[in-house]
Amino acid sequence: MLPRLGLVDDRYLPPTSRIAAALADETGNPQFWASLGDTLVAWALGLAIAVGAGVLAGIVIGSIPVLRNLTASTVEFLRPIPSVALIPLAVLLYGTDIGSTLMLVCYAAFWQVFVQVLYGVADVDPVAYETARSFRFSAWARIRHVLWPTALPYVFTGVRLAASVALVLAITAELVIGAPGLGKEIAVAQASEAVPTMYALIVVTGILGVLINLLARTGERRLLAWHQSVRGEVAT
Amino acid sequence: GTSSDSGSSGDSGGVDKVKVGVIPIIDVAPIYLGQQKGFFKNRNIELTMESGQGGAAIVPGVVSGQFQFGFSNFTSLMIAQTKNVPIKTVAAGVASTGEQGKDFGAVVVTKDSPIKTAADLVGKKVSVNTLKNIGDTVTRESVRKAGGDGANVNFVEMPFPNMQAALEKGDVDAAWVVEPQLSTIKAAGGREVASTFVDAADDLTVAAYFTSTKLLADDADLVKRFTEAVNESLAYADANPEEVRTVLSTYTKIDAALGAKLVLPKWPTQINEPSVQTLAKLGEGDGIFSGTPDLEKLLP
Amino acid sequence: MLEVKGLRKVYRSGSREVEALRDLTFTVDNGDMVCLVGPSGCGKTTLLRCISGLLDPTGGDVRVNGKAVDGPPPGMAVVFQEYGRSLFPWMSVRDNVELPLKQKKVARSRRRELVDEALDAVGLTGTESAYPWQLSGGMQQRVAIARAVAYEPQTLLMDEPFAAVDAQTRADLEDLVRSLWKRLNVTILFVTHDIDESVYLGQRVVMLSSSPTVVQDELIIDLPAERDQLHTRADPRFVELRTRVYEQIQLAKKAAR
Amino acid sequence: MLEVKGLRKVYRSGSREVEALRDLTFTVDNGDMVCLVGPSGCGKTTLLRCISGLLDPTGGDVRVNGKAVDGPPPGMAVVFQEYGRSLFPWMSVRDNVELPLKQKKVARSRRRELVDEALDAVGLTGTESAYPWQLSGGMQQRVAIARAVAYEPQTLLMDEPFAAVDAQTRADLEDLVRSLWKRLNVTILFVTHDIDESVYLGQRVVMLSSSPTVVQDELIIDLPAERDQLHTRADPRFVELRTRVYEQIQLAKKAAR
Amino acid sequence: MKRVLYVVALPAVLFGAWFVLSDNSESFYSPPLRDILTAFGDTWSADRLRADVVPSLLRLFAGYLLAAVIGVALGVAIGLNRRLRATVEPVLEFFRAIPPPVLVPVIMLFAGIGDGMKVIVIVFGCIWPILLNTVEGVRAVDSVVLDTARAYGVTGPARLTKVILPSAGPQIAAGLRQALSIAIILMVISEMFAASNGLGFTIVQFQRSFAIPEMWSGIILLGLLGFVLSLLFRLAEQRALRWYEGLRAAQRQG
Ligand SMILES: Nc1ncnc2c1ncn2[C@@H]1O[C@H](COP(=O)(O)OP(=O)(O)OP(=O)(O)O)[C@@H](O)[C@H]1O
Ligand SMILES: Nc1ncnc2c1ncn2[C@@H]1O[C@H](COP(=O)(O)OP(=O)(O)OP(=O)(O)O)[C@@H](O)[C@H]1O
Ligand SMILES: [Mg+2]
Ligand SMILES: [Mg+2]
Repeated sequence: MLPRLGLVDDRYLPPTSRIAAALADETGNPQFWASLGDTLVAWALGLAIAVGAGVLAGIVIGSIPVLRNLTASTVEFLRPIPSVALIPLAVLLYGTDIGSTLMLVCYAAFWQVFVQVLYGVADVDPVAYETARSFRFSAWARIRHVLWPTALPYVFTGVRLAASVALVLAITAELVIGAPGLGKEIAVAQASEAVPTMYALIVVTGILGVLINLLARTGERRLLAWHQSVRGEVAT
Repeated sequence: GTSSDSGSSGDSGGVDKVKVGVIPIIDVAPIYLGQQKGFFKNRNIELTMESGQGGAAIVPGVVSGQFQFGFSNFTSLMIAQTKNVPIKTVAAGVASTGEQGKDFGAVVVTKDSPIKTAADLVGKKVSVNTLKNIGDTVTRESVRKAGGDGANVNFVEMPFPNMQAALEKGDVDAAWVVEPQLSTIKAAGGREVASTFVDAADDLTVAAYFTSTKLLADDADLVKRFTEAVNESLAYADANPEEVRTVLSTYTKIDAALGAKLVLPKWPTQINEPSVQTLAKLGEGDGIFSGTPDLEKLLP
Repeated sequence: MLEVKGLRKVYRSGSREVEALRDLTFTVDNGDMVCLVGPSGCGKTTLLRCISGLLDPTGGDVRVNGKAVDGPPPGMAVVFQEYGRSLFPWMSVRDNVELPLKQKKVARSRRRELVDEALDAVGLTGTESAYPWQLSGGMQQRVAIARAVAYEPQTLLMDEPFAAVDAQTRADLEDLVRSLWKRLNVTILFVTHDIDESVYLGQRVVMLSSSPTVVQDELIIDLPAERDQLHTRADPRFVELRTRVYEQIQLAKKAAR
Repeated sequence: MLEVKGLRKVYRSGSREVEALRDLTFTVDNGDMVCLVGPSGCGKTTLLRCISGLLDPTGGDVRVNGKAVDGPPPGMAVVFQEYGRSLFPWMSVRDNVELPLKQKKVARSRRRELVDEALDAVGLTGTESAYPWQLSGGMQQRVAIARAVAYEPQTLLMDEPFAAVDAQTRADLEDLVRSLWKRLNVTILFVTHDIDESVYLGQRVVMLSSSPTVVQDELIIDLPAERDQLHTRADPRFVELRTRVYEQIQLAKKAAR
Repeated sequence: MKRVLYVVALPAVLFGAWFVLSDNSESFYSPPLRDILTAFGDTWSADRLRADVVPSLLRLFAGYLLAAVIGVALGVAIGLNRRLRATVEPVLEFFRAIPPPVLVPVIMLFAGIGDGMKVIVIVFGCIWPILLNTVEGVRAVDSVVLDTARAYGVTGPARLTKVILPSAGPQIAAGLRQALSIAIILMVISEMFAASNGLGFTIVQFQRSFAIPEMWSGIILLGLLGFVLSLLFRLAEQRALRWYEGLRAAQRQG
């Protein structure tokens, strides 16, 4: 898939070989690894917080109709506010450390999970839910044993979406604010006319994305063996 | 703490930790060089550079106390000033070389472009990195000086690195660029039609280091030491261009070949007040400011 | 004691309005086994869902042991007509049966025992670790029955629980329900569309009319308490009773036409 | 003509392996009506899904009119055991019945006619615009039957199609299927767990053993072609035949234990 | 009536709290809400709306619709075909992980700096939730439903429009909904580059020129825009998924 990038070749879109060379160069650079580390930390931390908060809020709000109705308008109001527009606020609160990146990552990734969970909770099979009710499952047990498994496929989609949005935002924030990380390296490369290096770094972000998805898919196959979508692929 | 929770003061062993918000471009080479040379350490300042994209990102950092100092072009600083953002410059940042055709910022066109002089830019599309900022002001002035109608130029915003491609594809008719893109474009056959900083004012001071008025009030001594250190760095950089070219590779990714060809700016230690006044007037004329910048308040 | 008084349920959705139950009144004493028969679509499932507190009636009253029902009452188990969807596809058969017991805080060892017994009783030993969707329709239905049986409820509501199993298994399950009833003194309300089954199982059969639904007739089954598949079904009294029920249902359907 | 030869099906998923069908061989001539009985979980549904080309067998052959089956053959209709899930919840009852006809490119007016007739035949006139989930279990099952009936198939596979309807409706539907069969000369393979039903309906009854499944026995039903609920069921030959089937199934189950 | 109350209650409380709490704010970057509201009135005149908001909206719609069409089409193809999924997924994940702001320069190379570029940026960013949800939704179609369709010869386009899409509908809707707000975000981001008008451009311009109340008013306008669009979306969704809402509500209401 890399050659595809090389299809249109110009000084601005250097051929794969030069990108690869630049990539090799970068891997020898401790600064690169430090930046990669910074980005990954911001990403993982932000994602963890966002997923935790998103799932919690999604289940609580999704399963209580009054809350759902009450918050719907506010959610729709807050959601499209671009994280980018929050940059001044983030800088104000956290300066250019990891804190601002984290805040932006959390904000953007949260909605991805939250909305998916809302839809997942709405998808509970009424008969299954009534079965649980008739056996007088406690509220917690209903969530744990009925709501959660039903919502799980949605959660997975949400997490996969959030994972890449988090990565996108981590890098964008670094790019725009200049917090340490891959994004900053890209910005510096861009400003320095180091075109192959820039693409090498972009490729790195892409590869990160692929790895992250791989991880999510593996988890999904483990946890969703019972689900229709996985079932069909496992059984005869 | 005097100014913030994360940064300065805390006289731990008499050393002040100072964060400076900079844009990782050639203009700030002196401060990196000065750091290397120990000009700051000598004055009990432990320096960390934080990069930000342009004044809009750095000014808030300085105002909120995340950075103690920042680097920004004068137009941005004056815009902030007209909005009563509490900041004050503390040292000169970078200045034009003052030589036609040999400055670090210019308007360029492709080799075979019909545009010969700045006057031909009238009615044309010119790219700048930021709209309503220093780029358009100085370009308009170049057009005016060449006898054209400065108000009648169409500016388009795009990042510097994209300008060469846009120019060659014909998306824009001309591009206002600074180094290192300027050298790259020229090397590819691009032609310079106006040295805009030179046209705008004699020895224009383009940018400056600044701080918040709060820090100035709280810790005047630190500001004083910082100013001294910066001035020493500026002077050193101005005198040792080769060392400047070397230090570039430590904080940018400019490769050595390109680094050797770059036109370096001037780094005087004094802010050229008349040139800033001219810049202010030009900006006001072009409607960039909402009021008249109060240079008294802004300049040290 | 289970009391249903003047129960009425109207489904409304958009412009469509269906009066599923018009006016139902009957009682089931504690420890009774009552069978409910009625034409398809007459509202049996609706009635069961109202009794189990899963559905709010439009009018009338449901009381369990004197307490108005406004949610599933304790100690009640339901076997749903939609057995397939009432099993949790993300759990193995064992977990499906065990989960309600966990909720009831039954000790682990006792749980194990109950689950094994129940699965054995419905003939499903050996499928504990399979997922419900790996089972045949009849097996799924038996899992649902096992779940209710293992729960050891005081009240058991069953909605056509043997619809998907073969004749022989059905007979076995009928005997299972009767022995459970006798052993634990459970109150059972049993919906079926098999007239013979209703007579064989019940102490009483309640017949519902077709929509709009009222109680068409009630019949005391005065067969001996000891019943078995061979003799009871051959008993002339049995034949007589089943004919009575059959006639009533015919009547109910005719009235509707 | 429907030929099943040496059919074998093993379900594999992870470490679990179930031999649902071991070795099945039988044929159904065009225009025949064959009933299939067997204990719960013996593989009747699996067999039907193999015949309809929805499932690839592990071994053996299925041929419809001499052509090996490798996908649903044209002109075949299936009534699924999981009637609830086989209806499309996003379509009204009418649309559910009509969709296959549209696919068959039946003209609009004829479609209308067929749908109305089929819904009327199963007693569902008046529910055309309801969604399936607004119907009772029995009604849903009848929608599934109406869909197959309206399709006017040459081959009709039915998997316990009357499990959820009451006795009276069931009798009506049995007669509906017989009249359809006679009128259109359809080939019908009918899975049921009701022994009486299998004898009443079929020209032949195929009995399956319990797992691992083979054909246990076949029985020609030599009752007159004109059957009716009252007289046929009272016929001594009917009673004799049903006893035969019953015994075989007993045997099948015993063998398994 | 009750519904209106639901819609306005919480926002009213939040705005009220903001108003009161920020009233004495000295902070340069978080001015009192009073000032922001004043700025809102002054800033978003009819002319401004026409000059900046309308072009933004046009780009937004173009990008969103394009993303919806491509996302659903591609999603169905990928969801239905296991082999295709195995080959295409890594490539998609690769592109999904690349931040749109980084890609803008690359996209500019192909699409220039006009509206086309901005629309592509929007498509590129907001296609992912649609695509992913469609894939998952299609994969999760009930097997009995699929069997029924096959058995009755419901194949080809009818299978798609009558079976697969409706069944995956709820999940596709989830994706479309998420994409909507991402599209708005990307509209802003795309207007940060090579733009000379548009809502995003204006907000960034305010931010750069330290017109903080105006910038906040722009953010509020964005929020309002998102709210109105999602309201429209909700209406459309309710129409398209009537069966689903009914199905779930009917058995839940009791
Ligand atoms: N998807 C599957 N995966 C694994 N095993 C399966 C699957 N489907 C069916 N089986 C197994 O195959 C066997 C036969 O199942 P099938 O559904 O064909 O039985 P059946 O004769 O239709 O039973 P019933 O009368 O109860 O519906 C059962 O033991 C069942 O557990
Ligand atoms: N969710 C619903 N929305 C609208 N109408 C409904 C709903 N559920 C049931 N009904 C209607 O209520 C009536 C009674 O349905 P119910 O399921 O109680 O019948 P039943 O006696 O259980 O029938 P069966 O024996 O066929 O299962 C039917 O006419 C049905 O159409
Ligand atoms: Mg029912
Ligand atoms: Mg079956």
